[in-house]
Amino acid sequence: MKLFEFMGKELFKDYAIPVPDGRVVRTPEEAAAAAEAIGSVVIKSQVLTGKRGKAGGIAFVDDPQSAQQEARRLLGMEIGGFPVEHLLVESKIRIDKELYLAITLDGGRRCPLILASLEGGMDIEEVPEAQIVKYPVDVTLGLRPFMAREICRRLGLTGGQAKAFSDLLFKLFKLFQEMDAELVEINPLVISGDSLLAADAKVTIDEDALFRHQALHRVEERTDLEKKAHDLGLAYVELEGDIAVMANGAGMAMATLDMLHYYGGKPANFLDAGGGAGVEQTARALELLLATEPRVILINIFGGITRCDDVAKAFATVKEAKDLTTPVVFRLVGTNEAAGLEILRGIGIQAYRTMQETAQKAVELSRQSSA
Amino acid sequence: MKLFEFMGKELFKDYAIPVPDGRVVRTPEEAAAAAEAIGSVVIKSQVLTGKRGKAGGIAFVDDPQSAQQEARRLLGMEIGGFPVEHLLVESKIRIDKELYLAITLDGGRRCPLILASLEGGMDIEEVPEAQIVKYPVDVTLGLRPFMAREICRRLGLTGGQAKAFSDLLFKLFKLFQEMDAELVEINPLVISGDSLLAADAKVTIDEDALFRHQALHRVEERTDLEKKAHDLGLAYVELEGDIAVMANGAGMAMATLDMLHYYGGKPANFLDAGGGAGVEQTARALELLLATEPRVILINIFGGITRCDDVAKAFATVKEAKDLTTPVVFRLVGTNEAAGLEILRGIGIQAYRTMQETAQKAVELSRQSSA
Amino acid sequence: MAIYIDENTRVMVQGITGNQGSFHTRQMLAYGTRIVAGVSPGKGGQEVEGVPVFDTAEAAAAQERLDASILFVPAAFALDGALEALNAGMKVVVAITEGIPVHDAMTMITIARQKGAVVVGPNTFGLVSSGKCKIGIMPNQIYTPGSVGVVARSGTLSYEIVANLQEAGYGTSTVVGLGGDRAVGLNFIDVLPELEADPETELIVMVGEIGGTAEEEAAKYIEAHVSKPVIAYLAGKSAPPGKRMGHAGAIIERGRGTFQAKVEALSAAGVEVAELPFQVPELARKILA
Amino acid sequence: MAIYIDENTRVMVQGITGNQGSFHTRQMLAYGTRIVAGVSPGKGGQEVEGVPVFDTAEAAAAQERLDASILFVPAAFALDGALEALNAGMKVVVAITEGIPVHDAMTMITIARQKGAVVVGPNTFGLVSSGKCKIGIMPNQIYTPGSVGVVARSGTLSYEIVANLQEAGYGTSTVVGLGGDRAVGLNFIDVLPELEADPETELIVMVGEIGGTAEEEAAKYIEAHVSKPVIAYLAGKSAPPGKRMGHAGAIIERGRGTFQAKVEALSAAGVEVAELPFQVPELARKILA
Repeated sequence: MKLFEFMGKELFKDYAIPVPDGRVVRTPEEAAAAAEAIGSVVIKSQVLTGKRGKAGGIAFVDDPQSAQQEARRLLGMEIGGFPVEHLLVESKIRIDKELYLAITLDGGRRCPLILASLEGGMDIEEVPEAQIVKYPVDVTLGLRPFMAREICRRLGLTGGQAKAFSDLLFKLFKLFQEMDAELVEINPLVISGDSLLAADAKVTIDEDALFRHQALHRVEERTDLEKKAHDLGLAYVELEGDIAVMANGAGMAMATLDMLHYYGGKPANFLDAGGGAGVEQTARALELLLATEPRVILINIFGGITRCDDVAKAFATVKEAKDLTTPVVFRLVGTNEAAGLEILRGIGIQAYRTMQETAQKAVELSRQSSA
Repeated sequence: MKLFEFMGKELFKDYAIPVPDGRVVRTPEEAAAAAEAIGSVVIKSQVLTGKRGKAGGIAFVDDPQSAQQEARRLLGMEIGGFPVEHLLVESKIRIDKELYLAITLDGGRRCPLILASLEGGMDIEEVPEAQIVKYPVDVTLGLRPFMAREICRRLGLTGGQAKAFSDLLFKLFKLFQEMDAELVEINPLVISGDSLLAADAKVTIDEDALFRHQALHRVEERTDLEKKAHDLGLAYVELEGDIAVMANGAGMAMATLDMLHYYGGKPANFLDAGGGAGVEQTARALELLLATEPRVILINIFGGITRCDDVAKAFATVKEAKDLTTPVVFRLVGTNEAAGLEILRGIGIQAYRTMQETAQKAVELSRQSSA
Repeated sequence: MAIYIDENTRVMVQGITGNQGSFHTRQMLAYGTRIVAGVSPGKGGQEVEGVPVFDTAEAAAAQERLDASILFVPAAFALDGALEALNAGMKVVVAITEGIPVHDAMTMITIARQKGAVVVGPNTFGLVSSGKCKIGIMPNQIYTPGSVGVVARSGTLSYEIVANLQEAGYGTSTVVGLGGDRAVGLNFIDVLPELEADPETELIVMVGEIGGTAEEEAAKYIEAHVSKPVIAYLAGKSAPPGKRMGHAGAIIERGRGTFQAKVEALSAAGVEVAELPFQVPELARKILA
Repeated sequence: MAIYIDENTRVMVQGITGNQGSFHTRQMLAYGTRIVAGVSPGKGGQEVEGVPVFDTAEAAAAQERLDASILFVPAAFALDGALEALNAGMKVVVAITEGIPVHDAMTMITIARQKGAVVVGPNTFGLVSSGKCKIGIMPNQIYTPGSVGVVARSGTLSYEIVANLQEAGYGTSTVVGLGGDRAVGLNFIDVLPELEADPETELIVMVGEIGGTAEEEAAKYIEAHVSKPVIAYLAGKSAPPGKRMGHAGAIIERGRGTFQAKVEALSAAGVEVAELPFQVPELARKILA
């Protein structure tokens, strides 16, 4: 779960990581009041995407009137598909140098990875590898002073700056671990003399660990439909095509989409009904798909733990209840296959045996109905 | 550093470990006031030694007047050589069962060791081994829920009691680690229904870690002389004999005492002047010894890192400054031995080469001067 | 000879009294797995499918020699369960549980490594030494002994491929499910050396997907160290960036983890990359012919 | 052949620019120890006795192959220093520092074990492979090669005994200082198997003292596994209970760690216990004659 910059900075404050003086506002009038109180400010659109600077989502102003004006402009914007609903009005800070500091997860090493560079302020992807210090931290050791010394040495930081940097690094690492973060990123981390200031804050929290962080405000990145699916315990991603897809297993669902693409079709969604879904869950998944009003529905079930008869039963129920007219292409193999096929035949559906036949048929039908 | 029971219980409260309602008092009047406020109470002498119950250091009273009377009696006692200066006046509690719980250090395994038994209330040394659960905890794992479950299983605790016990165990382990404890012991740990109460508290903090616990009140177990030595960075233990001993190295000092005993002598102290003591430190150590007015002084130096000439020089200086008349038996071998012996000869002292000659001579002299 | 587990592996089931636990205990027993103990706190003394249940793993280990454990415990308690198994001496811990916090996963994996043990998963279907021992939740009927070693990030997709292979007449030596999470105990590069060294394996099939760099690392490893033929199928070619495709690990982020990068790396390492799942047996036929 | 260290051991000194660090670097170099790097934060680029100084152990390890480290850092920073050395790949870490919090000692020892390394000490004089390599603070002149392996809890007392042996014509193979603290990386039972297996060692001398149960455990081990003759001297026969005799570990508490218990256990295991230090060479003469 990505946090807005202002939420990340609230967390930073909890961990005594210095951030510029600032306020979150939702209206031009509040922006003016904030500028009145703070003085020269920078107004930053709060969106869950990068590159807002390049998109014109940041404004520097010196008086409340300009603040109001710019805030109005920003609140009317959409950046990377996200409407701007909050602004962070912050004190302008003196910038001697911009560093980069992040902690992320290293799936290969299965441990937190500290990324630091003296070249901050730009996208880290644009910084040459040689300028980036990468330091993995063994989770059973945690961050230790000797590690901070080594990172400072590699960066070339000494004296007061090294001390301030290490101090901040320890706080950030603590936040990373205690808050179950997947990513904490400060870019730029601003040097003002010997002191450091987090000018930006990107924080992503592990959704699977949210149960440990009840106090944390929930940020919703999902579309309404995706949220509904999530609440049902289903993995669902909205796409832009016309063939609704349901498969059991994430890899199977991805492979089904790939095959539709391969044959020239356009899937409307990714939906993993789960490796061992029963009647109830399958029915819910189907209802969800119908709500998107697709041209064709493709159901691809390899029954392992999932029982084919359960899926067929669920489908039959939903079909009847919803008086389904959308064409459905079914593939049903594996555990209790015969019983499942029998049920489908009973409602007039002839299932396929292979993924490729299924996909080809779905693409064909989607073309017919769009013609 | 051993803590008084009332200090241990203050720590317990910091860690939300339940203790009986109570107050520390220093006068019979305060004891009466405490009893007035609390009701039926137990008054416990606060001394840094066990077995105070058997020594009559605990009283149960039901009214303020008896509290005052008993407090007066207790405050006049000495238990195991310790005068009673504080009393803990605590609410009497209902006791369904007395358990034992401690966490100590296992030097063999180099890890904390949890000791628990359903047989509490008596000295743990008196409980049969089979009745004691011993559970070592890997320091890099820390205490984990599965460990608490296993301990409860071995104890035979279930349901609400297991839950309460585990909960308390986690708090106690946290205290043990965070406070750098060498020992935390609750005996008895009282079961009152499904809730648990620490009726006693024995806590020993690692002296070497006190720098991390500035807020902790210092308890002084040392004699004045031992304290003075400690402040000088010397390991010193007061003994009851008449031969003052200085040696370099703890093992060497112990061996010297042993040898004096072997030849029938009585050492006045243990003093480790350090493995690499210089002129200054050696002089301080000598001055300390003189303050005890021994009959004989034995100095046993095996110069490794310690330089014999440094020791001789220090001795000569102190001898002159203090106009030393006490007989001194010197053994000086090792690094810069010749120069050291030369200095000693200059002040009329003939040093020995072996420990045994030195010890025998010191014993002989101690007999002469006591005759 | 087999890798990780074999017919002598003695297995403990954690969470054996739950729905999933008892169902899969029955399935695994039916496959021939030697399940000798179950753990379920507070249920010690019971039996599930004839398997004795203990309150703790230590209690179980005191009664039975145990080599491996399979975890069916809720995500919030999975770290504790895995550590319990490791602490009781288990050398293979299969974490079926989905939705384990990634910090917990990193901790269990790191501690396992320190103890010379492996965690399989989390969010894995398990692993099977065909005809000998299945520790997982996959359908029994598709794993017949053969010479193809399979290592996969996803469950049903690998079942599909294994079933296709079976239909084409190719059995499997060992099939390992890596798990769909961001940090898993075994990556491709951990399993590849085992399959390379395994005399029962003649051909290696990798089932990968978008997200992370496990396939790219595998490609480097294969180029340098693997002499056996390798076929790969990768899912997610058509997935949009920035979206998790079911698995926590299946996401293209900041330009990393793309389908193209993985295919290029694997192809450069001499791996045959199948475009569609059903092509895997066709490629196998060409190679093994 | 030698145990733990030998003439090829490449040593790093942590805290090399301090008084103790530079003094003992000189002494160790004089003994012939291959000191190839020093660490002292902020002093990188300097030299001490010709040894290059680095800011961090990782920086040193990037320049030099390193096998062992000796720590002269203040007690409050010793854990960090030990972990730094272990993390940089050192397999032997000698912690000279006195007064290290015991929880820190347990942590460094546990982590060392997980990494297949050993901590010697804390509060040790170090260890020496006579004539080959000395990593410690003991006087150079008393360690001449020979066939007596010595393992000791205390420093100067072991110097006394080693010097007595030397005077009597017996050199030493390896001398290991366990350290005087409550929790140390090596106990008698860790070193005894090494000395038993070491072809250079014919006779083992243990220098023990009151406190703890290391000698009792050693006795059990010797009875079961040590075929070489063992002589022991134990200090503290006359020490009163409840008082720490200089070493944090030298204390009789709750009836544990008494002189009598140790002597009885060792005698029962066939160990010759000397009553006074100078008897050790006499016993050695009898045994080796």
